Amino acid sequence: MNVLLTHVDYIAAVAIFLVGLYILLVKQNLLKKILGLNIMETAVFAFIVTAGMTDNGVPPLLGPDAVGPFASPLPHALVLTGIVVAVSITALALALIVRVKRECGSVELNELGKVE
Amino acid sequence: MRKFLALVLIAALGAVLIAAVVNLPEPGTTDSPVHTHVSAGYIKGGHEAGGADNLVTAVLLNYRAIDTFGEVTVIFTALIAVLAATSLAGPTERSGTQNIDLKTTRVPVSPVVSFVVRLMAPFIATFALFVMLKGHELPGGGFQGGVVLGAMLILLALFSGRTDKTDDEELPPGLRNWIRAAGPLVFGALGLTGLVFSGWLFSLPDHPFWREMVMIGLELGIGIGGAAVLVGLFRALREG
Amino acid sequence: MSVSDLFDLLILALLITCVLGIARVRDLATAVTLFAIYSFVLCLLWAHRGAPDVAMTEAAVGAGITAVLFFTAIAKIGRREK
Amino acid sequence: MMAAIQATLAGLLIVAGAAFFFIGTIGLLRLPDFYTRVHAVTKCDALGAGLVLLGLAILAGFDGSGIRIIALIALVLLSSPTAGHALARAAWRAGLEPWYRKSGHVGQ
Repeated sequence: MNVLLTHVDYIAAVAIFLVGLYILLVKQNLLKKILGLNIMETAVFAFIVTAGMTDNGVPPLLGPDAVGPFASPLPHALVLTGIVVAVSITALALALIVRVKRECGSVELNELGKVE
Repeated sequence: MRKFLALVLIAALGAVLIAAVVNLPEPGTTDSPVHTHVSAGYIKGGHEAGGADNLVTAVLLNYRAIDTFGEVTVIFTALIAVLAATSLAGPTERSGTQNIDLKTTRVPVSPVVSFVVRLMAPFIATFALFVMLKGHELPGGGFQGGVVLGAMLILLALFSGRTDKTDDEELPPGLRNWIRAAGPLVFGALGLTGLVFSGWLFSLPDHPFWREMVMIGLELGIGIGGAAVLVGLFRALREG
Repeated sequence: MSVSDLFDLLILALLITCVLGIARVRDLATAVTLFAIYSFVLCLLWAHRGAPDVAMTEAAVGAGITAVLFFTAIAKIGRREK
Repeated sequence: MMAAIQATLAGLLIVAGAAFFFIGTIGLLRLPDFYTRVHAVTKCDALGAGLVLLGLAILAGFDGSGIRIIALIALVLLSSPTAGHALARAAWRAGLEPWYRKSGHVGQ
């Protein structure tokens, strides 16, 4: 029980990830699936940033009067590039969905099975 | 049935993930591997070797420069893919599937909103430039300033673009394409400069002044190129 | 259990509420609005964890650009999920 | 003495701002239709956030961060009413009818 309390940040990230996976698997609307994918991505980012934090939350800025312990800068840099790539992926997926709607007239996966 | 299978899969995956997660070191403790392994070296030597007070910028532009180069290439490639997906003509334009119910009447832009957006846009642009230029000392950098600038340009395109015409670009197409490719181009050019002067690809010069200039150039390239890519994504999606 | 921990727990509870709301609603525009709220709360969490750079990016991208892209797509494909 | 006055004033302003947020949230939950809810929330945003930020500016003193917080107040006072206006206008254009009292002995 104690370990659940100390690791509540990680467990919340896992819970958000699983809800995102549920949306991705169960919902038939393609745009809803992309929302689920985005939720999974942000859950992973939250997990990575949480792994690199320190208790007092000092950002990794080495000013003249900065005192540690600093949060680890490597997860921040990875997540930063990840966020920008995620928005590019979202835009590409949305463009494809709009194209699917234009070509087939629907964005529901169970209706798309009947097209041709 | 499909829902049941999905729930079983998610329950199994959740059990595995939680079992894995509770065995990790407690978040926030400073003696866990994430703090002692690589990051300790970055924090100790970051100012001298990385050349920036903001260690995130140092990691992005110096320690992990090849990652960042790949990343600006990825977003540029995504823009090309979106342009291809939206603007290339399809094999056959199906008749009868055109969505008539989606022809919404276009609401004219409120003059109040338009005025406030135009009033605030220069301030947002100034903030974005500040974030880019001071990214090696304060929180900020190329990507951060780039997304702020991109959000501002999308706001302008939403509220003050000519809504009756589809092509409302401000810049001539030739210049626009060069600016959209600014991230990979500037990064590649400055990386090659590092190869010429110090023998290492993507290395920064040793002289503090030139090092700062190169970092500012990289951040401006990433930021302005990223903003142009984001606006391009939005425009392609809106017109496609 | 300090004030900082309570703040953390409150933010995590808000995040999970937003995500469950996204899974539940049938209206796509509501789902995207909930996703923008989720991104903003997440940005608060990261500012609290010592990651101001990531928080700034997430505030501009998650709550701004991603939401605008989703709404642009919804305007083309309709807002009802069947 | 000066510091005590500063802290008291800042605390009062922040509590007043929080009270406005509270009232605005009650309005969001209790009011009957979209237009009245937007009205309540816009008030809460502009006045509540403005007062809290003013309290923080007094607490920070008249130096770099204080001036930045005052710039933030100007931004909030500019953007929050605009957002409320845009929301209400979009709803009106989309054809959402305002709420009227059903029994009809007032107005109507």
